[in-house]
Amino acid sequence: MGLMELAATKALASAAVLLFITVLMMASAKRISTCIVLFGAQSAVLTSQILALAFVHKSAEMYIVAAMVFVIKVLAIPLALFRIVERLNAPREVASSTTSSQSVFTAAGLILLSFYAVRPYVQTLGVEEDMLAAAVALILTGAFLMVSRKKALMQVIGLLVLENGIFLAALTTTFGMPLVIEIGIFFDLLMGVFLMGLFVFRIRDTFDHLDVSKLRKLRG
Amino acid sequence: MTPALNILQAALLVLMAPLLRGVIARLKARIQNRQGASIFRPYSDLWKLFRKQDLVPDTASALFRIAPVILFATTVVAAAFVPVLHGGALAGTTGDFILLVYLLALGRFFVLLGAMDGGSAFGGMGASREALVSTLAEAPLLLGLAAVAILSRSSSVQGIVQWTLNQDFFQLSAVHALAFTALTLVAIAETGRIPVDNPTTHLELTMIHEAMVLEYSGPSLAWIEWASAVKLNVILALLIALFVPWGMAAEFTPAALATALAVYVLKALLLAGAIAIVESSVAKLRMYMVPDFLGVASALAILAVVFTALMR
Amino acid sequence: MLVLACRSARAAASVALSTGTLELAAIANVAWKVHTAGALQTGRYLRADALTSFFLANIGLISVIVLAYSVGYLRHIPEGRFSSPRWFYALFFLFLFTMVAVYLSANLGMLWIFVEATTLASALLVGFYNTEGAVEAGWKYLIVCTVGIAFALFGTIALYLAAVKGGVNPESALDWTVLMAAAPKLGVVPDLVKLAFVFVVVGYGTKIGFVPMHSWLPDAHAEAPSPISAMLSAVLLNCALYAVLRFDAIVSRAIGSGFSHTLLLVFGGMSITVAAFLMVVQRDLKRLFAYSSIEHMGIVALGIGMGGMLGTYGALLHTFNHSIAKALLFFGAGNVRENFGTLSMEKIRGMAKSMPWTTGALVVGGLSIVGLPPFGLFVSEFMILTQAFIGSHYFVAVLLLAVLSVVFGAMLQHFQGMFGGDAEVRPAKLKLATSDFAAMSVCAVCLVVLGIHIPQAFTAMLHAAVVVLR
Amino acid sequence: MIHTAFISFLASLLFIPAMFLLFGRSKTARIATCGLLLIFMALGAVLAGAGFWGGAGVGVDLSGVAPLPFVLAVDRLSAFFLLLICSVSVPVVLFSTSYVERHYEGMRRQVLWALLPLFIGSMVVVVTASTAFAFLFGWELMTLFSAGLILIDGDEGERRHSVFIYLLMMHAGAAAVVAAFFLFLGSAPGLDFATMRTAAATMPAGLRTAIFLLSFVGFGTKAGIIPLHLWLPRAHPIAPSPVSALMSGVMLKTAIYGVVRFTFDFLGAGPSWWGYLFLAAGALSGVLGVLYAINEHDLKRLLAYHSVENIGIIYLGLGASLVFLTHGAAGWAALALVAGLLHTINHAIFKSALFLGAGAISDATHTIDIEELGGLLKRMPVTGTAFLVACCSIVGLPLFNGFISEWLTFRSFLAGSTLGNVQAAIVLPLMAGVLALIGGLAAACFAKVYGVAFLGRPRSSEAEHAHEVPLPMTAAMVLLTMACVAIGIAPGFVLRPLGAAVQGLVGGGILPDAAFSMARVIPWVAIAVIGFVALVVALRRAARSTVTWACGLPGLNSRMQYTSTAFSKPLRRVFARVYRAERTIEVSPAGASYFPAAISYRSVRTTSFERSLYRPAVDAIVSASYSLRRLQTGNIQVYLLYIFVALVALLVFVRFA
Repeated sequence: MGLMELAATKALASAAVLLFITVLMMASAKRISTCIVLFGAQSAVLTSQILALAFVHKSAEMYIVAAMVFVIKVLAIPLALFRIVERLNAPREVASSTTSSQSVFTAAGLILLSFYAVRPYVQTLGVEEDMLAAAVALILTGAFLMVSRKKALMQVIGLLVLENGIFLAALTTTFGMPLVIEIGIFFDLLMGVFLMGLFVFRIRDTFDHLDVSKLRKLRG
Repeated sequence: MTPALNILQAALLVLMAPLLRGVIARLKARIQNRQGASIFRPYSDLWKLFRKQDLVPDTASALFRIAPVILFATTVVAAAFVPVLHGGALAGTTGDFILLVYLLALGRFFVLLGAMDGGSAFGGMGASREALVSTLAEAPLLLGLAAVAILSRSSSVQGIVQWTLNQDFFQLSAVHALAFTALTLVAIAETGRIPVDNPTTHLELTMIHEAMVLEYSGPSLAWIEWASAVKLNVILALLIALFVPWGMAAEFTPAALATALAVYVLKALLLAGAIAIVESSVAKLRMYMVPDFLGVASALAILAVVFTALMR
Repeated sequence: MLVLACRSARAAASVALSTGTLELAAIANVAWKVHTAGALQTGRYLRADALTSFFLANIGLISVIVLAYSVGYLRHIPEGRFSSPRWFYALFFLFLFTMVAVYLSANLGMLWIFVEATTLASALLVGFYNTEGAVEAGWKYLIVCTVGIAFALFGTIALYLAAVKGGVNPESALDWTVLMAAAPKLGVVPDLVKLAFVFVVVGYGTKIGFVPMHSWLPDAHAEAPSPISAMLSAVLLNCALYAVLRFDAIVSRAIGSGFSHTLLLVFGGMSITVAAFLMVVQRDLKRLFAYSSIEHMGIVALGIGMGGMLGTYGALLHTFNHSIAKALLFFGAGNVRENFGTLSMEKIRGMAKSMPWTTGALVVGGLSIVGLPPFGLFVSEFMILTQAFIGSHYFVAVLLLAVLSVVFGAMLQHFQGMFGGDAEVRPAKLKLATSDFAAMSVCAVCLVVLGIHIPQAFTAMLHAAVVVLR
Repeated sequence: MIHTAFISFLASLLFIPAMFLLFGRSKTARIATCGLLLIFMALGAVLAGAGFWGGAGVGVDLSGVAPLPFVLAVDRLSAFFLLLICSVSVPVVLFSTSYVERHYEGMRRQVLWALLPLFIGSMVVVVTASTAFAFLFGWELMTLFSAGLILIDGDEGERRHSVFIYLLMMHAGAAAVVAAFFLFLGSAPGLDFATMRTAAATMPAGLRTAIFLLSFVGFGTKAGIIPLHLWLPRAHPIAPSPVSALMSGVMLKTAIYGVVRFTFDFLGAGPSWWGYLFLAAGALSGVLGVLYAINEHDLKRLLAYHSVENIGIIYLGLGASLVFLTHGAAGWAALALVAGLLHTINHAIFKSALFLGAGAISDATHTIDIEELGGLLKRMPVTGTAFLVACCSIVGLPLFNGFISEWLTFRSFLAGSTLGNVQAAIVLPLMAGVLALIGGLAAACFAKVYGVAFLGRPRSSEAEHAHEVPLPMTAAMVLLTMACVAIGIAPGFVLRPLGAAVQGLVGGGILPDAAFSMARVIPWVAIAVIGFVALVVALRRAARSTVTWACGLPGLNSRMQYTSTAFSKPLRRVFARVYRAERTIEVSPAGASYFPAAISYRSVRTTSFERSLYRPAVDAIVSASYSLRRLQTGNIQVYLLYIFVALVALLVFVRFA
């Protein structure tokens, strides 16, 4: 048991750091597939996180949540994204509008910003500062990815990261929402990814490219 | 008694009008070292015209012949507003000076139309010029009259005159001086005398009133000529009554009336003389100088009105 | 109703119509129950109170009309993947179902789930034509709205957290009734509540189309098939608005109405101003209508933001009027597209001659959308303005009046251009289907009725709905 | 009894259009419905007369039906304007019965017939409304229906632009009116006129001023006072002539009604600058209106500009009344207000007569450009005579109604000298000069119109072969001209009830006896003039017809006549500053100064208000729109950025506020 305790506490302690690392790497990544892997890793960290919490709080619901996160975010979605990348057989780099070094520094800046942002709330909420900061950091970087990356798929991934962040925030602050709600959210997420995949194909078919920054027919 | 007298003095204004014309013409002739025609010449002219047959242009409508009559009628009615021999007139207290002005305007409006009914360029030209002059004369005329009306707190000519009779000449204010000058200038324009218009010209391009009535002949022309004579007379009478009424009969004894008549004739003669001198010594203005001429009148009239407020 | 939707997916228009009428009947039933028995609670997650029934009435009416119109509209659409009448109806009913579910959910979490679901369900409908524009619009719609909704989720969580901190039992800390009851307790963590509302208003505001989160709206409305544009503008926006209304009610109870209402006023003001100016320079008919939707959502936001009985009442009435008028306008736009093959207003000329009935519809819709009598929007805008002056929000009032004039100018200019003159593009002279005609005339009649004499039952429903919000 | 009559009158204005739309195909049905409309209009006139002369109030409360309080009530003021509306629309409808039949067919005719009663009905609602909702309801509808009636004649090119300007300015004006109404809500519980009246008494001065200014601008836009007149000369001429008659004759008057309601009934006496504002607006509109009119030769445009002028004269009366109120001279205030209101109804009568005349002319000659006309009096004697009377009335010559109201205005200006306040004692009498100038210019203008259009020789073959219009049209014009003469010769019967009507509006001021002095003398003048003329005409010998004197040369033709442009040249030259015409002379072939093939001369005039007031505003709005348009880049990443920025901004706001 002691071992488990240790693992759990270790997991809780180290999770934030790991998440920051994934974020930074994602910012610097050049290939879409790398990003997908990183997203999977990120989700895995989350899973461990939930497991640890579940163990600490002894709540059965959270085990289920953990399982769902693992199945959907670590396995299903990354695999699906890989399939899409395969089938698209389009150029695979992320086509960022910023150089990777810029992106990394921006991401770092966003992490610091998130620490600064959550500071006032930590006392009132009584949660670990670094976890909340990590959540906000995920949200911000997710947003940053969506704004800076031109590839349709990268926007999907950015969105997923953002969603991870929100999920993490929910987790750290409220130890998860009622199970039904969680399930519903996951369902929506799955459907969303499915639909976006669909649209990615449509974009490919209609425009012969995946560069969303070129979708500018509708304006004014 | 009074109504009869009022009718008499109105009739006087109407019937003596041609005579005044004759007198002015005679005086001018004398000043210009000419023999000049008899002062009764206008009467014989009218008589001649009335005996003739009307000639009406084929284009013209019924209005062509009615217009002169309306002009004459309105002028005659206007004559009923002005006290001559005593401080009262046929129209009495309701003889509103605004109505007086607008009656003259009514007549003029129809003559303008009559002129344009002729269908020639001259009629239109004359009408257009007359329209210009009368338009610009309207405001100073009304303001000048308004100034004295305000002083006397009465809007009827008779009321103004009676108020003035109760003042003595040396009490009269700057308002009177200003209003008088303004009205004199307007009167020149209204009656179409030099320097605004030349009643005796026969050069179409320079004439205003004459061009307007160029198409008229016979009785219609007679009505117009007579009406303009009456108009001149009425306006002179108005100036006299408003600004130098003294000498009017206070009571209705023959003696008083006779003196009043004599005094009036004297004043009229003086004014006629003044007109004659001006007309034989001043050249006619170019038409586009006339607005400036009337602008002076307007300025004076406005000053007169302003002073009525400032000097109480 | 989900079942119904599935079945009708394999059925023809007739089934769809019958389903629609059934659905309307069901809604009427619910509304009646609510009207008689007050709030209606089934299970933990489904609930219907007066506000619900009001919006349900709205959605029911519009959806049936839209169905009637689509029958005529779908006569000729390009065949393609996912784009056939059956798919249309299937997705339509899915969409409809999600929206009804939004209104029926008793739980803010459920609410969020279903609002997100509406996006997913309608995304394919927006991209229905599979043209470049349609795909582009669909993508933007999907991404932008999902991001926005994600923020709304964060806001919901924050509120949940606040409730938990306020000592509400975590199991029921998302239930709307519980929250309303326990709202004062939430006051202990005001910062958190404010934070929550900010995220919620930005999130759902994206879906309502508040400036500056409105960017997806014109594209989606312009590229979707006209019936769907009608649904989006007339029903979907109200859905998101409904969510904001619920949150606003809770937050107002928790920390006083000052904060949330100020936010709404700010967004409303920005929306009407920007939308009005953009309407002046539109070239595409449906984009014009889309911006006018933004403007009207802004007006509603102002009405709620100013609060007060009359303001809220007027705002709710305005949502109803607006949806009818906007449906009518989009129907007209649909006919225009069918006949002229284009929606660019420079190309469309001489409508008054070539298609009188549609012109009539557009005139009625246009007059009502700019808020002139004898149409419903005049009444509701009158109420909102009245509230503005009663509450002495003079700035808002002046802004609103000015904006209304600009909008009027824009609409007038565009419509005049289309009605008069001689067409370069020869209209196809398609005969107006009776179903289309019926749909449009129903809208017109409703508008006039609401402008001249609002039925007693309806007023009662509205009053009940307003009471729910305070 | 009277209530049922009133309600049936209102109802008729709704069901008659329906009848036109349903059965309008058959001629007999149309005629029957027109007859019905005439009857109900007459009924309305009778009701209004009962209210105006008898002071019998009548009303109907529809609040139960309408979504917001909707009450119609006829007090003396409303009755006066109701009388105006009905009594003018009777002849107009009569005129239309034959005009519309001759010029329109099919659906357009039916719609025209349906819109006409609706238009009249909306105006009735406006003048009888006693709640804000009812008033604004009618106010907006009035604009819409009139626009619809204009659009009956099509929507091409210039017309479209005119209608656009018309509707846009009306909407902006309505916005001001709405604001003026709602500002009462600060201190009034409701928006029915009674409560507003009581609330206004206890209102802070700033609020009163705001309401005054808003109502002044809002109603001024409708009334077409300069510089808010831009729409008027555009919208009135392009409507079908009977509609122009209604718009110019009646619709503008609803604005006068509104401004009287607000300024006199609700607000009452205010600071003296209120009155001076009215006087300034009146003077400006009067002088500039008539000057612009002189420059026109499109008859209906010219008449439209004269509407501006006459609205100016009405405003002069109202302004004088306000000044008197400020200085507590209630009696004179009553006189001045009566002057304004009397001119309102006078203008309604003669202006509609003139527009109907224009309609008759266009019916007979298919043009309203007076440069194409001439000699019409011989060819259309009845129309010509009626038009002449109307001209005399609008010029304000004695024996005609225009003179009475202008004289009353003069009278009130003179009375200004009795005020203790020096400023007022100077300004008011000077306004008499302005009014005189306006009168003189109007006389010149209508001498031109009548002389060129009806006298002399015809300038086109259409005018050459013109014929008198059918009976209903002539009858309509004759009816109106009879009214002109009746009021002009025996004004007493209108003055007394008017005095009673305004008594409540000017703090119980009794109409002074001076108001009636003209009523005593004018009949005698009439007898004298008319009698003399009749006598002479009866006794005189026949005339001989000859050719016009052409300096002895043969072949005088119509092109040698003075044209309208030539006639107005001297005045245009004297007032050149006002017009600022942009002249262009093109000689072709270019540079051939001696023997050019052709010389074309063009003189464009855009009023300086248009140039310096309206253009910049519109340009500003459009450029703003284009710059906002750039925000919608079409790049989804930018869109997302907007969302994030908005969020961050709000978070910062929450954090630091």
